[in-house]
Amino acid sequence: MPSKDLITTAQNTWCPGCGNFTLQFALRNAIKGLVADGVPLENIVLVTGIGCHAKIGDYLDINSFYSIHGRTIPVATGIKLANPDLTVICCAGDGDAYAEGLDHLIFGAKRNTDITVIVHNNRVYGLTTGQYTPTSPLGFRGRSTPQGTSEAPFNPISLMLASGAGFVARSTTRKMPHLSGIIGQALRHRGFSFVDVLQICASYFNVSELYDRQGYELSGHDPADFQAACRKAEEWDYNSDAPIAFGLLYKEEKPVFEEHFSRHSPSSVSREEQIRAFLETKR
Amino acid sequence: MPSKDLITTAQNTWCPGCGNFTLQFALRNAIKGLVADGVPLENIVLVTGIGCHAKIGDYLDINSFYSIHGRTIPVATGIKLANPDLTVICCAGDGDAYAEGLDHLIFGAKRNTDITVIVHNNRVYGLTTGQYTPTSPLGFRGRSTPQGTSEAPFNPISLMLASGAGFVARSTTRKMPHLSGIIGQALRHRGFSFVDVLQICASYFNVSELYDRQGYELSGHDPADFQAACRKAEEWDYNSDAPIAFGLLYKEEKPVFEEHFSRHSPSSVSREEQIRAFLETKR
Amino acid sequence: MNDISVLTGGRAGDGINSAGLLIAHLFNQMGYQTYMYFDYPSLIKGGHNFTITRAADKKIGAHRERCDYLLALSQDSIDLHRDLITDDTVILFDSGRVHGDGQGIAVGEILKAEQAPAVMGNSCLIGAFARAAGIPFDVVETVIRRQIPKEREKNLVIARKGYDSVSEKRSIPRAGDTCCPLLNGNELIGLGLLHGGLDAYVAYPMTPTSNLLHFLAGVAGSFPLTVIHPENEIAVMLMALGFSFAGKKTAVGTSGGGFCLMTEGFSLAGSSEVPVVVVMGQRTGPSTGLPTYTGQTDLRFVLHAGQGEFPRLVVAPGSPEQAYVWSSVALSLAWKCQVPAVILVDKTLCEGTYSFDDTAMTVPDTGDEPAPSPEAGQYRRYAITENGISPMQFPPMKDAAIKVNSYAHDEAGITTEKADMVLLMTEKRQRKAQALKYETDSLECVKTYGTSGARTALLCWGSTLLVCKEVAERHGFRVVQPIVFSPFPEEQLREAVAGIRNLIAVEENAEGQLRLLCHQHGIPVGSHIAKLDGRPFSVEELDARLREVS
Amino acid sequence: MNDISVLTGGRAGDGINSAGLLIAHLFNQMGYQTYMYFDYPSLIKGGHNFTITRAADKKIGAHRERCDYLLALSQDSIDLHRDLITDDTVILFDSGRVHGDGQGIAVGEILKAEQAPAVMGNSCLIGAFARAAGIPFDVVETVIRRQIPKEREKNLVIARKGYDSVSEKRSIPRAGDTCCPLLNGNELIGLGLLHGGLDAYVAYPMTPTSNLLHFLAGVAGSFPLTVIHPENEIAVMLMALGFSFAGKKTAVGTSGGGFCLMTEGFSLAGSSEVPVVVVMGQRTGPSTGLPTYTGQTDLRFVLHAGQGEFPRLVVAPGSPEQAYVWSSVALSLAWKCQVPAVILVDKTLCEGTYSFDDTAMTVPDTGDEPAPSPEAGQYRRYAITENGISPMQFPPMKDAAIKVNSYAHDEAGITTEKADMVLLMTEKRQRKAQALKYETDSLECVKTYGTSGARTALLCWGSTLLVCKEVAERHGFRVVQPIVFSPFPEEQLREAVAGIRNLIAVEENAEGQLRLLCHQHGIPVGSHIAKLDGRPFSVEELDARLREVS
Ligand SMILES: Cc1ncc(C[n+]2csc(CCOP(=O)(O)OP(=O)(O)O)c2C)c(N)n1
Ligand SMILES: Cc1ncc(C[n+]2csc(CCOP(=O)(O)OP(=O)(O)O)c2C)c(N)n1
Ligand code: SF4
Ligand code: SF4
Ligand SMILES: [Mg+2]
Ligand SMILES: [Mg+2]
Repeated sequence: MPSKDLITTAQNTWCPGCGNFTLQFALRNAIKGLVADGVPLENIVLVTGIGCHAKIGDYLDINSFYSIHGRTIPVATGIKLANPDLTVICCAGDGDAYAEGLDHLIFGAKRNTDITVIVHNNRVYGLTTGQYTPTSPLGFRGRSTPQGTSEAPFNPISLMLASGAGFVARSTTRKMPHLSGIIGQALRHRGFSFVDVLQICASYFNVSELYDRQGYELSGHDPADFQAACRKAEEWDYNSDAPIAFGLLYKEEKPVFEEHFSRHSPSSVSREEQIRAFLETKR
Repeated sequence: MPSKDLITTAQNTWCPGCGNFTLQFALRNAIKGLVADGVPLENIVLVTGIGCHAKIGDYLDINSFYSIHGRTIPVATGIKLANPDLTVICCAGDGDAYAEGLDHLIFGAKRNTDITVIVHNNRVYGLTTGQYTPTSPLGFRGRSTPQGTSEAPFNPISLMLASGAGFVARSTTRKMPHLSGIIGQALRHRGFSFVDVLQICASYFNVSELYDRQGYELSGHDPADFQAACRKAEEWDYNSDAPIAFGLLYKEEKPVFEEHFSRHSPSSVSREEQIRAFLETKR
Repeated sequence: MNDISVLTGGRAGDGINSAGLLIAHLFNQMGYQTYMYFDYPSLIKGGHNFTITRAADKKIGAHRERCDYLLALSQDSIDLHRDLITDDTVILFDSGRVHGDGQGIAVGEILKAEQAPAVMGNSCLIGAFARAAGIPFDVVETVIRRQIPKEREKNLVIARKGYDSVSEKRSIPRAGDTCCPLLNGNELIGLGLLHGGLDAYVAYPMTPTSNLLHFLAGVAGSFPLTVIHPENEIAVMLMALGFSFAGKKTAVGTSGGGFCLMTEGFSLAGSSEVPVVVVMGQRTGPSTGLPTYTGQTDLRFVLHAGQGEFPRLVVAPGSPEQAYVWSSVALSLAWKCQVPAVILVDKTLCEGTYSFDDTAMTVPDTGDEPAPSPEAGQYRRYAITENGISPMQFPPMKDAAIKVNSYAHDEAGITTEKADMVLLMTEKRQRKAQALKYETDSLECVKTYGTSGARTALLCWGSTLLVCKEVAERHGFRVVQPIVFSPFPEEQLREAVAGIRNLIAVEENAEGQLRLLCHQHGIPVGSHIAKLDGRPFSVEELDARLREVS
Repeated sequence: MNDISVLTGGRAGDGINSAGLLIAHLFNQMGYQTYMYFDYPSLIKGGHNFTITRAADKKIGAHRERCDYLLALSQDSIDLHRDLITDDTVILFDSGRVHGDGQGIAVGEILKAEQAPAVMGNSCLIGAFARAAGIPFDVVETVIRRQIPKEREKNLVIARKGYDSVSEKRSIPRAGDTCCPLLNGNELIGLGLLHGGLDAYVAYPMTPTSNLLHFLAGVAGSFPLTVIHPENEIAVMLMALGFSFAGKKTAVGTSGGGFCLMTEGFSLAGSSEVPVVVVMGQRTGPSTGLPTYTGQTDLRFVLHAGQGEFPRLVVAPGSPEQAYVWSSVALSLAWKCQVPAVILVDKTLCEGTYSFDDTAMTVPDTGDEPAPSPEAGQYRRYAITENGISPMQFPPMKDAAIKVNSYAHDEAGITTEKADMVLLMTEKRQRKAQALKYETDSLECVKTYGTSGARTALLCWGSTLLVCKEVAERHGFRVVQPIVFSPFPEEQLREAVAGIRNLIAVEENAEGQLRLLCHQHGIPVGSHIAKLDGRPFSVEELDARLREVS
C-alpha cells in the first residue's frame, strides 16, 4: 500500500544539499497533481538508470523499474507500447542519457512515444565520484581528466530540437515550483517530453551561484516557434557564462508512435486454431 | 604493393546500378588528389562498418579496418589518437552510423577529432534486404515494417550541426564530380568532417528521380554562417518533396581533440626505473 | 527408397530460394517428405545462390552430395557444381544465359512473349522441371495456385510453356498421399512462440533470424502481436524487458554479434526476474565471420553470458517439430519461472525448409504461472517463497507499487546492500533454479533415436540432429540429442548414454562444446567430429567422417 | 606472531580510506606487513564506511574478524561493529560526534583551533592512534611527510594535538626494519601494464576499476601514456582496437556490465587478430548487484564471451605481486600472439591495499614479437604461418595496404566466403591457440603453497588466494591456485593436485566455477565453499567453514 506522501521508507543516501532532493519533491508534487486530475496512481511507472539520480526509484513509492546505466528510454518505450494507459516517466542522469545511452534519447524523440524524460543534469558522474560528462564545461577536472577535459560540452536542448522532440524544456533544482510546474506540463504533453534539469551536485559540481545569477524564467517566448526555440537554446552553450533560460522552449503536438499499433482485443479464435489455419497455406 | 588505380582484385558484389560504385570512385579520386598533394598513400586508413557500403574496404587498395556494424567512429578515433599523422576516413552506412552507432557519430562531432565520416546514406538497410533506417521516409514499407513505418526520419544534417560538427556537407552519388570534390574538402578539413551522401540503392530504394529533380548545388551560401546552415538543413527534412541542397553547409575551424595529448618522445629513463621511482613515493 | 536431389542455381536476385521452394512443393504434392538447403553469399544481386531440394519417402533434414536434376539459371550453376553432376543428372538450363549439355529453356523469350516480369521465370522453370521429372501438369497447377499469391493465370501460362519446352527424362513416381505444410525454421519458431502466448516481438535485423522478424511483422495483423524494430540490439533487449514488466510475453531475436549487445540486459533480466526469450541464431564466427553460413560455436557463450549468476533456460531444438514445440515451451517456462531463456538455433535450421509434421505439434503443458498474492495491498515483487518464485504482477495494480530492480534488493524491490538480504535473494534465485530444473525434468530434455541396443552413439545438438539420424541409421548407431542445456539434464543424459561404449560428438565447432559440457558432468565422450567451414554436414560427408573415426 | 587489526569507521566523505591507509603506513614504518580492507556502500556522503587495517610480521592479504583498535568518526562505527569489540579493544573516537566507552578526541575543536579543514581530521586521528598504540611520534611525522602532499606542517601540528590528547593503551612493538611500498591492486595492475609497455588506456568509469582509470590518468603525464574516457564501453573497446591497429599497446578496464558491452568488440579482436587487454574487475552480480562489493562470478563468462571461437588469454592474479607481474605478461603475450586477453580481478584485489614485495617484481621475459615479414611490398596481414601467428605491421608501411577484417578473410585481409579459405584461417587460429599454450606452458600458471605432503588442498583463484594461504597454514593444508585460465593449464594443474585426496574449492560464487572447469578437465574436486554476500572471506570465517567440510 503506497504511502500517502508517496515516499518509501528506504533510507535516503543523497549528500546534504544535493539537488536531487528538490527534484524528488518536484516530481512527487507533479505526480500528485496528475492523480488529483484523475490519473490512477497505479497507472504511473517510473524508470530509472543507474547513478545518484536513479535512487529516486527507491524513494518514490510508485511502480518503478530500476534499470541499468543509460537504458531508461527503451525500457520506458517498451512499457508504454505494452500498455498505452500507463504514464511512463524516465529519471535519467546526464551520464546515463547523454553518454552511455545517448542514441536512445534521440530515438525517443524521433519515435515520439508518449513518455516523459527528466534528465538530472548535474553535469558530472555523481555516483562514480565526479568524472566529466557530455555537459561538463571545457577544461573540467575530474578524476579521469586531472588535467582538464579537452572537449567542449554539447547542448542537449539543441540536440533534442534537432531530433524532433515535441516537448523541450529546461528547469533547475534551484527553482522548485518552476521545476514542478514544468514536470507537470511534460507529464501532460501527449508525445515524447524532454526536461533538462540543471541539478546541483553538492559534492562534485556545485554551480548554484551560476544558475542563480544567469538563470531566468522565459516569458513572452512562443513555444510553438521552432526557430525561436533554436535561438533560445543557443543562448547558453553549457560552457560559457551566458543567460540561461528556464521554461518550455518548444512544444508541438504530433502523432505518437503507439497510435500506429492497434490494440488487440481478445480474439475468439484460439491461437492454436489460428496457427493451424496458417499452416494450411503452407501445404 | 597497392595497385596503381587503388582498386584491389577482390570481386565486386554490389548490385548493378548501385550508388556505391560512384562513391568508390569519388573517394578513390579524392584520395589520389591527397596523394598528389604529398600525403603518402600509406598514411591513409579507411575504417568501415558492416553493410553494402562497407565492402568498399575490400575494394580500395589502401590500409583498412573492416570493423563491425555501427562502430567505425570509435575505431577511427583510436587510430587517429594513436598516430595523428594518419589520415583516417570512415565509410559508414546509414543503418551503421544513424541507428546502431548513432552515439559515436555525435561524440565524434563533439570531440572534434580530425577524421572524416562519409555516410553512404541509401536510406535503407541494404545488406540485410531492405528494412527502414532512421532516414527512410515516413510510411516506408520494408520487410520489418510491411504496413509502413510510423516514424518520421530524423535529419542527420541538423543533428550534426547541433552536435558541434565543424564540417557538415551533403552530396549524392548522382553527382560524381561534386561528390569527389566534397570528399576532397572533407579530407583536408582539420577536425571532424561529416559528409552525408545520398546514395542510390538500386535494389531497395531507388529515388534517383527525386534527387535529380529536387537536388541543387549550393551557391552563394556562406558556410561560416551557422544560422544559415541550420536553415538550409531544415529546407528538406528527408521526408517531404522539397529542394535538396548539395554542398558544404557549414565549416568552422576549432581546436582538435588530439592536440591536447602531447606526443611522447621516447624517454631516456626505462619504464622499470620510472616504476621503481613511483614505488618509492608509496613507501 | 526414393531419394531425389534437385539443385537449383542462379544469381542472387533470381529468386532461387523461391524456385527451390516451389520444387519442394511439387514433391510435397507428390507425397514426398522434403528438405531444402539454401546456400547464398552475403550480397543482394549477382554472385551464386543455390538450393538443394531433396525429396524422399521418409523424413529427412539434410542435403546430399548428389544432384539428380540440375536447374541452372546461370553458368556458375553448372560450372561450380561439376562434382555433383553425373551421367544420370538431368540438366535443365535457361538457354538465354547458360551454355551446356542438357535441355535449354528459352526463359527470356517465353517471358517476353507473355510480357511477364523476370520473377515469373520461376514458374517457367518449375514447369520445365515437372515435365522432365514426369510430374503431371495438374500438380504444377496446384502448386502455383496455392503458393503464388499474384497473377496466377499468367504464371500458369508461363509454367505450361516451360512444361512444353522440354521432354521427360527421368520420371519421379508418386510417393504417397500425405502432403505436409512446408516451413522454414524461423517460421516454426515464430509459430511456436505464438503458441506459447507471444504478445510482442522486438528485433533488429541480423542473419539468420532477420526472417523471423519479417515473418512476425507480416503476421502481426492476424495475431494479437506487436512487432518493433528499434535502433539497435541494446534497445531491443531493454524494450523487451519493458514489455515484459508491463505484462506482455515478449521475445527478441538476433545472432551472435547482436546477442553480445544484449548480454547486459540479459543479466538485468536475471537479476530483476523479468522474463524474456532470446532467439539466438548462430552463424559462422568469430565476429562478422560468414554472415550467411552456419555454425554451432555459441553454446557456451549463451550458457554463461551476462555478469553474475542467475538461472536461465537454454534450449536448442534440432528439428522443425522441436523448433515449434520448444519455442512454445521456452516462452511458457520463462514466464512460469521468471527467468531469461534462449532458443539456440543456427542458420541451417532457421533458413532450411522442411516438411513439417503437424501431428507432432503437441506442446507439453507446463502448467500455470504462480497465482498472484492474495492481499494486494501487501504486494511485494520479490516475496520470498519456498520454490523461489514470487507472484508476478504488472502495473496497474491497485494499492501496490510494483518495483523491479537491477541492484541487489529486498522483497519489495528496494535496493539493499545488507549482506543478509543479499544472501537471502541469492538463495531465492538458487531455489528458483531448482524449480526450473524440476520443470524441465518432467520434459523429454534428451532424445534418443536409432538402434536401441547399439554400442556406438552419435551425440549431437541443434540442426545436426537430422543428418546424424540419417547417417546413424546406415551405421546402426544410436543418436543422443540433448535439447535442454540449462538447467543441464545430467540424469536424463546419463540414462540416454547408458550402455554406449563409443560416444561420438558431432558438432559444427572446433572446441567440442557439448563434449566439454559432458566432461564437466562426468560423461565421457570419445571422439569429436567437427565442421568448421560454415557449411552444414551433408549425408555423405558425415558418413565418410564417421568411417574415419569408428 | 604480532597480528593487529585496526577498524576505522565513519561516514562516506570523512576520508576513511585515507585514514586507514595512513594507519597502514604507520605500521609499515614500524616494519610490519600490512593489508587494508575497505568496505563502503554505493553513495557519496553519509552512510557507513570502514577500513580494517591489519598488520602482522608475515605477509597477509585478508582481514580478521577482530578489532584491537577501533577509531570511530561516527556512532555507527561503534554500534555496527559490536561483535568485533572485546574488552581488549582500544577505542578512540571523535568526541564531537560519538558517544561511547574509550578515549574521546575533540577533533572538531582541534581543527577549529588550527583553522584547518575537515579533511585534516585524519591527521588528528592517526596522531591519537599512534599514541594509544605506543608508536613514537617521529613515525607519525615520517608518514605525514611522505604521504600527505599538502600543508604538511599544519597536519603535523594537528597530529601532535591528537597524539597528546589520548594516553597509551596497548603498545605495538616494532616488527622489523623493512618498509614496503603500499599499493592497491588497481595501482599494481596499472604499473604492471606500464611495465608491459602500455601506450594507451581507454575506460569508462565502473567500480571496481574506476580507480585504475583515475590512477593511469594521473600518471599519464609522467609515463608515455595516453588515457581516454569516451562516451561508453562500446566506444572504449572499439577505440582500443583502433589504437592497437595503429601500433599502440592498449588496455581497457571495466566491470561485468561494461564488459557485456565490450563482448562484441572482443570477438572482433579475436577475428581480426588485433590485440587488446581487458582489465575486468568483478563485483557482486547479477546486473548492477552490489556495485561496491566483491564476487568471483564471471570466470566462465569471460572464458566464453563473444560469438565464435578464437584463442584468448585469461589470467586471474591473486596477490599484489601477481597483479603486477601478470598484468605485464598479459599485455606482452596478447601482443606476441595477437589475441585478446583478460586480466580477471575483483573488488577485493582492486581496492585492497597491500604491502607490496618489490623484490618479487621479476616479470618473466615472454620474448619478442614476431619479426616483420622481409618483403614489405608483399605484406599480408594474415599470412599463413606454421605457428599461426602472422607478422603484425602498422600503418604507415610503405608499399603495403594493411587490412584487418571482422569477416572471414584471406591472407591479405580481404573478405572471403570460400569454404577452403575459411577453414585455413580457422586452422591458423587453432595453431595460434597452440602457440599461446606453448607460451603459457613455460610460465608458472598454477601455483602451490603450504604444506607440501598434505593430502588436503584448498583450490582457489584470484583474491581468495591470500586468505586461503593463511588458513591453510593453520590446517596444514596445501593451496593450489591456477592463475591462467585460458589456455587452461591442465597438465600443470594435474601435477599440482597430485597426491591430494581432498580438494576443496573456495570460491566467491555459487556454481563453483573453477570446480566445474576442473571437472571438465577430469580433475575431481570434492567440496565447494562458497561466499555469496559480496564480502570477502575473513580468516575466521574461512577457518570455520573449513572445519565444517573437512
Ligand atoms: C554499463 C555501465 N557502465 C558503467 C557503470 C558505472 N556507473 C554507475 S553510475 C555511473 C555514472 C552516473 O552518472 P550520471 O548518469 O550522470 O548520474 P549521477 O550519479 O550524476 O546522478 C556510472 C558510470 C554502470 N553501472 N554500468
Ligand atoms: C550488431 C549487429 N547487428 C546487426 C547486424 C546485421 N547487419 C549487417 S549490415 C546491416 C545493416 C546495414 O545497413 P546500412 O548500415 O545502412 O548499410 P547498407 O547495407 O545500406 O550499405 C545489419 C543490420 C550486424 N552485422 N551486427
Ligand atoms: S554526489 Fe552529487 S548528485 Fe550524487 S548525491 Fe551527492 S550531491 Fe547529489
Ligand atoms: S542492395 Fe542497394 S546498396 Fe546494397 S549493393 Fe545493392 S543497390 Fe547497392
Ligand atoms: Mg550526472
Ligand atoms: Mg544503408
